[in-house]
Amino acid sequence: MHTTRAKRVEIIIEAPMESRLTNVLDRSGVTGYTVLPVLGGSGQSGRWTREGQVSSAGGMVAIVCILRTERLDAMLDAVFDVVERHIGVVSITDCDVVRAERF
Amino acid sequence: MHTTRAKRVEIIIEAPMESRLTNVLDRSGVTGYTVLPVLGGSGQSGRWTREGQVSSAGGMVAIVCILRTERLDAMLDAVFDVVERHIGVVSITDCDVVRAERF
Amino acid sequence: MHTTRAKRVEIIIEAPMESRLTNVLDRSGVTGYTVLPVLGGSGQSGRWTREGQVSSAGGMVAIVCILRTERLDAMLDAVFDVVERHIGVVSITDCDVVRAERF
Amino acid sequence: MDTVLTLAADNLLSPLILFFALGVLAALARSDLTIPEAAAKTLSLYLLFAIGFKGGVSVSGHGVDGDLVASMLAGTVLSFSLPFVAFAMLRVTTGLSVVDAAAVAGHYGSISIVTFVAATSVLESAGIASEGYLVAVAAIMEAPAILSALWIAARFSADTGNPVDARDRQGLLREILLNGSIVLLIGSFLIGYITGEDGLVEIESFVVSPFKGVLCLFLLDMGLVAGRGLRSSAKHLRPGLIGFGLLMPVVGAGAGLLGASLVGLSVGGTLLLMTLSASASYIAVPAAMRVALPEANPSIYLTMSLGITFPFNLTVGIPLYLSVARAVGG
Amino acid sequence: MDTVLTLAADNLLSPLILFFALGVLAALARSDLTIPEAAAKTLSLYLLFAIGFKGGVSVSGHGVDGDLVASMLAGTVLSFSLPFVAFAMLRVTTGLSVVDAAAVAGHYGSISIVTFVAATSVLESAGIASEGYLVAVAAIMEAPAILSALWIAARFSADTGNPVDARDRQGLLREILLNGSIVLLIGSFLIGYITGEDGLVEIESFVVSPFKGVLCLFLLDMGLVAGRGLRSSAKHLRPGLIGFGLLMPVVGAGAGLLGASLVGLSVGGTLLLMTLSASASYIAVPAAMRVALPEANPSIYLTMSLGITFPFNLTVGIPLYLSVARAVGG
Amino acid sequence: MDTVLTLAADNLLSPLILFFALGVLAALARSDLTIPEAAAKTLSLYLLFAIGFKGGVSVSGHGVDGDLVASMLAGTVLSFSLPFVAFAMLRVTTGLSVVDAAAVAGHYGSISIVTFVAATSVLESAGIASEGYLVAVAAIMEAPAILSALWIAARFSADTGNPVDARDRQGLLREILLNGSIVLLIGSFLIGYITGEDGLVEIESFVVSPFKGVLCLFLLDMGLVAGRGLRSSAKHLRPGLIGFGLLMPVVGAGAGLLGASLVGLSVGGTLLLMTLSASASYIAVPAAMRVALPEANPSIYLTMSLGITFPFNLTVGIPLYLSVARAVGG
Ligand SMILES: Nc1ncnc2c1ncn2[C@@H]1O[C@H](COP(=O)(O)O)[C@@H](O)[C@H]1O
Ligand SMILES: Nc1ncnc2c1ncn2[C@@H]1O[C@H](COP(=O)(O)O)[C@@H](O)[C@H]1O
Ligand SMILES: Nc1ncnc2c1ncn2[C@@H]1O[C@H](COP(=O)(O)O)[C@@H](O)[C@H]1O
Ligand code: NA
Ligand code: NA
Ligand code: NA
Repeated sequence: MHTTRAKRVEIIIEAPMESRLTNVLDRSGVTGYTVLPVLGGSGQSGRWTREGQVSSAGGMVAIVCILRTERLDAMLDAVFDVVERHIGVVSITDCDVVRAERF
Repeated sequence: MHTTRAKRVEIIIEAPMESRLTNVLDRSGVTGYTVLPVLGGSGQSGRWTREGQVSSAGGMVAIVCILRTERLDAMLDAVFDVVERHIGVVSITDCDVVRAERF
Repeated sequence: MHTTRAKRVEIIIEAPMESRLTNVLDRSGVTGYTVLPVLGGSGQSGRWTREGQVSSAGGMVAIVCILRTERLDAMLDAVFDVVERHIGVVSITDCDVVRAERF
Repeated sequence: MDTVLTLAADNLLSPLILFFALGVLAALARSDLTIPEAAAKTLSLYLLFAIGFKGGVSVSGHGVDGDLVASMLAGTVLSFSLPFVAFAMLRVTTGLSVVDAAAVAGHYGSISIVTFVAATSVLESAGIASEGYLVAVAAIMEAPAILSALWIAARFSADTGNPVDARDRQGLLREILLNGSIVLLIGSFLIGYITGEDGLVEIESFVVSPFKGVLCLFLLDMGLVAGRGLRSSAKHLRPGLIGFGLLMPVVGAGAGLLGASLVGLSVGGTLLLMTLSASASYIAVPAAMRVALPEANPSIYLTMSLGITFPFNLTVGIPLYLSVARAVGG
Repeated sequence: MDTVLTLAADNLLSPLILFFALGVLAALARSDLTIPEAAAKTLSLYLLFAIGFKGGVSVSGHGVDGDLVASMLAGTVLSFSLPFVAFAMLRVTTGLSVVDAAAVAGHYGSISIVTFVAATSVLESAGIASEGYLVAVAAIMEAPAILSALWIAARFSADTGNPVDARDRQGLLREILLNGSIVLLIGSFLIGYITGEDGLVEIESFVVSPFKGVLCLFLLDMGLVAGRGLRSSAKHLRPGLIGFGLLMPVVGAGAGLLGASLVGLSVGGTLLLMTLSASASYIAVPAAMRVALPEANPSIYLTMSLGITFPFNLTVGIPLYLSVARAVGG
Repeated sequence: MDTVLTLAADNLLSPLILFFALGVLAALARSDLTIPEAAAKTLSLYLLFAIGFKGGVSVSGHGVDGDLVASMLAGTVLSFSLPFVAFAMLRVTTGLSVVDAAAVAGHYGSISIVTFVAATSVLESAGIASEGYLVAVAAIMEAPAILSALWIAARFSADTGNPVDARDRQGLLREILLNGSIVLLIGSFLIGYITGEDGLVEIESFVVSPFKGVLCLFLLDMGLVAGRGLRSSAKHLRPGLIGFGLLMPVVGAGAGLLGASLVGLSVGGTLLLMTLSASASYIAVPAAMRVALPEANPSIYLTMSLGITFPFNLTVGIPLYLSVARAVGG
């Protein structure tokens, strides 16, 4: 099956920032992204867990975005404007996709 | 620790197709897969979110399958029979696994 | 944007083992990890699904940990002490991170 | 006519409608008000549980009269045939593709259980009795329309060679018939029938007393979903489609009226069969269509069913059908 | 004997059992009916909350008599010792490995709170009183069996060198004792005891009236889980295991009867202690076993407990134990 | 003073407080007892739904008197101004940074609806009436404090150049005003007002009877969250902060008393406005602060609000405010 190299960016960020980040993604020209729930985690700001959160302020989400390599830099710049001042982690992986014209 | 190269395939597909896809995976000879929930996303068919869905028709799931490289092609062929006509995204990443005999 | 190579380790393990595994991670010197819910899956021990579980004994979670390459071996050793006797899958992927000093 | 207006006005100011409207407005205003998915599903399970059980108890009280089988039959015929009517109307009045039109048509042959419940609660307020077994008719009307829609799509569409292979087709049929909401509705109906009044007494304060309040919460959620759908799919709502979404329920209600007269249902029962025929599915059919007719655009059928026809029936439709049922039946 | 049959027949046609059966059938037929995980957990929290609270109120009403401590002691002894009986039986009648047998044995020493609740509701229907503090006995019986199972596994098993290190062992003990369901049950019991009838009046329409309906919904879910378990684990169900799953509850009930006689419980209390001893855990113990005895196969113990023993107690067991308790106590 | 103590003692032994305490203890003891997130959210939606609706019905009964507008105004002024008081106190008594102090101050200007509900239930037990429209005042007091906090942070903080750009600022304002809990509370209030007693009769057994029981369950969850917060954020709780968390509610209650006197509220209404002013937000404001003031440390404001001030108000505060309200009003 014919595949093409692309990038998979995974962003873990606070739930209240989700809509801001996806707005930025929409504007940065990526063709899509997927939001996954997160149960809990640990980082510089300590350990947390989703269960029994009265407020959604403490929760996080993971956003996965697959995009063509040439779009990566523009996307990262856009994302960092939002992520910078917030709790969050960004990682980038090489991947292969089928139907490259979609990305 | 001794590790072996393998492939990690991530498929994002509509929830109503989950059982069809996992049936196909079972038949294609992979040794396992994991299904993760998805909260929302955006793509060619627009933006959607899981919250408050009355019907499960609109939701999506992410399926992660780790498999030996030599099984990849057979697996992708099988998967595409299902994914093709449906909304969905497939990406493939190189990975390393321990206990390679499991995959 | 300046990025640095790192490792992304993904561990799928039974929910009752979550706290043991994250304790081990904390002790092994990683700077953080994220826990994602899992809906279902299939492996050597058969197929299972989360819905309608009366007990949490059957559920699984996915733990993602991004860490500097030089910490990988110590981390895998620590993790395997826990995972070995339990149902679970570990995969390691190369990735790039920004703000490498965090990991 | 006077009664229609009074009824409609009364109906419009009931908590049920108002909570639905609150949901629509909140979604249109982009409020972040949401009901968690697990809660929405659980509310809907509760409604099916309660309505099935009460229906069964009511049949156990009044006994199974000969009309039950006739009503079941009428429901099945309506569900099978309405998609053809809807498909013809859609092809004439809108520019939808064959596949999209078939998918929408399937929704209008099937039923909306919440619309049914809303009609029941209008009957209650008006003190009009109805046949308890119409719950079972509701359950039986969910599925046939799906088969009609698939047949229409296969028959009139050129592009799909052999969309679903034999193994999947069988699986699909089983899925449609063993759909969770059908199983729960029929199962609770049977349990209600078996345990009768004694059973009802035991769980009355779970299935009867809080029912309307739960329904309000559920309608709030449906309003949120409908509002979000309207906002994001406004572009699909060309006048032809909107017209169809308002006309088709009236046509369906007419067919239901015919069926009810043939069977000889009471005024209450007539209203319920009219409402079932007039209503469009938004739970079972969309899920089936994603699997069986993936080329059809879900935004279209979900918006039509939930954003146009559901509120129409809830506000104008049910009072209208009731006054017709009364005129004909009384 | 006549009474057993009548009781069993009555019991079989109660909504509780019928909804459990509906769940089993739906799962066996592969319907996609499911209760969301969050809802299932919440229903189970509700049951613990309500049953603990009502138990505490009832003790506050009748006062703490000397039997309370004796019953607690009896429960603890039963929970500690039944796993040894179960283990011996399993090793003789089945080919299970030491670890699997130990894990299963742990489940049968511990208790199933839903079985307990079902017995309570049979008592209510029959108008038989019981000691309120048996809820506390239920809570106390959850944990000791786990320790026995671990001890058995460590003692008789060769392959596991030192399965759990010291730090983890301590953690494990704390986890077992501070298990969420034990904490909620005991906590609600104490709150019920402290606030007494006044407290009950305040929250009666939450913890009393809808209780049975919620229980029906929960049993539907348990039926779904049991049915799915039976479907996927049928291969593990050799005759020896099935036999054990039917015999062990009767043996347990016998031990419970002995304990009840020594303590001098009422007929109702005797039934409840018998039921506790007869029932097998499917919430607390499986979770503990995954951590502490990961080599044990979860399909075996979950299927045994939920697929065989739970329905047996629900349908045949409880009426049987009640007629024995009556014969002995009356 | 005697009454305060009696009231406080009564209050301390109510199921509400005891379930909160159970949650705190369970969390401190590291029990794995948890309420699923979806359930916690649904319980909180239920409380907003029920309290808004009942408030609206009560206003529809008593009619809109001139005090409504005055009370709304008083609430708005209180919510706008209390953050300034809190900020000044925090800067003097604690070493918090400007941003952290502004964020905490925002929480104390806004309100906690559960504290309000607890005060309502104390009024009910004591048989004291209150103005139904205070529910609407509660809703209106949620948001202004957030704006004050942002203004304070922008005014006194050097480090944040232009934290939020124009587009985001607008979005933020809309988000704050259309926050789900405000929309649901106001919406239910209006629906209650429109449908009046007739509407209440229809859904009474959903919004009235089980209310207190649901509140117990919700308070259990809040106790768990508060306990977890205390455990993990104990290091942030320096004496100055604890002192602020206990003093600020009393200061707020004083301001509320002043407002209530100016408006001329009844004793019951005075207690409620005092309680609103004394309470600190833990749902709406934290979410807004994460977006608008991400530099502020969430552990600090959540622990202050939920771990110190909420239990203080629940146990000591409300009885204290009631006896003051009585002394002044009677
Ligand atoms: N090294 C890491 N690997 C995976 N997830 C991480 C890592 N560091 C932080 N996170 C996630 O990001 C959240 C915030 O991290 P922090 O800003 O470091 O507190 C954590 O709660 C984790 O969910
Ligand atoms: N580039 C992408 N990266 C990650 N997820 C995507 C991407 N494109 C689409 N998706 C996911 O796949 C779903 C369907 O995509 P589409 O078929 O393009 O509408 C979306 O709702 C997303 O959840
Ligand atoms: N090859 C695989 N790819 C992805 N996930 C897997 C794979 N094998 C197993 N898993 C996950 O790990 C769980 C336990 O696997 P096992 O121990 O093989 O039964 C399964 O239920 C899956 O969720
Ligand atoms: Na219809
Ligand atoms: Na037992
Ligand atoms: Na305040």
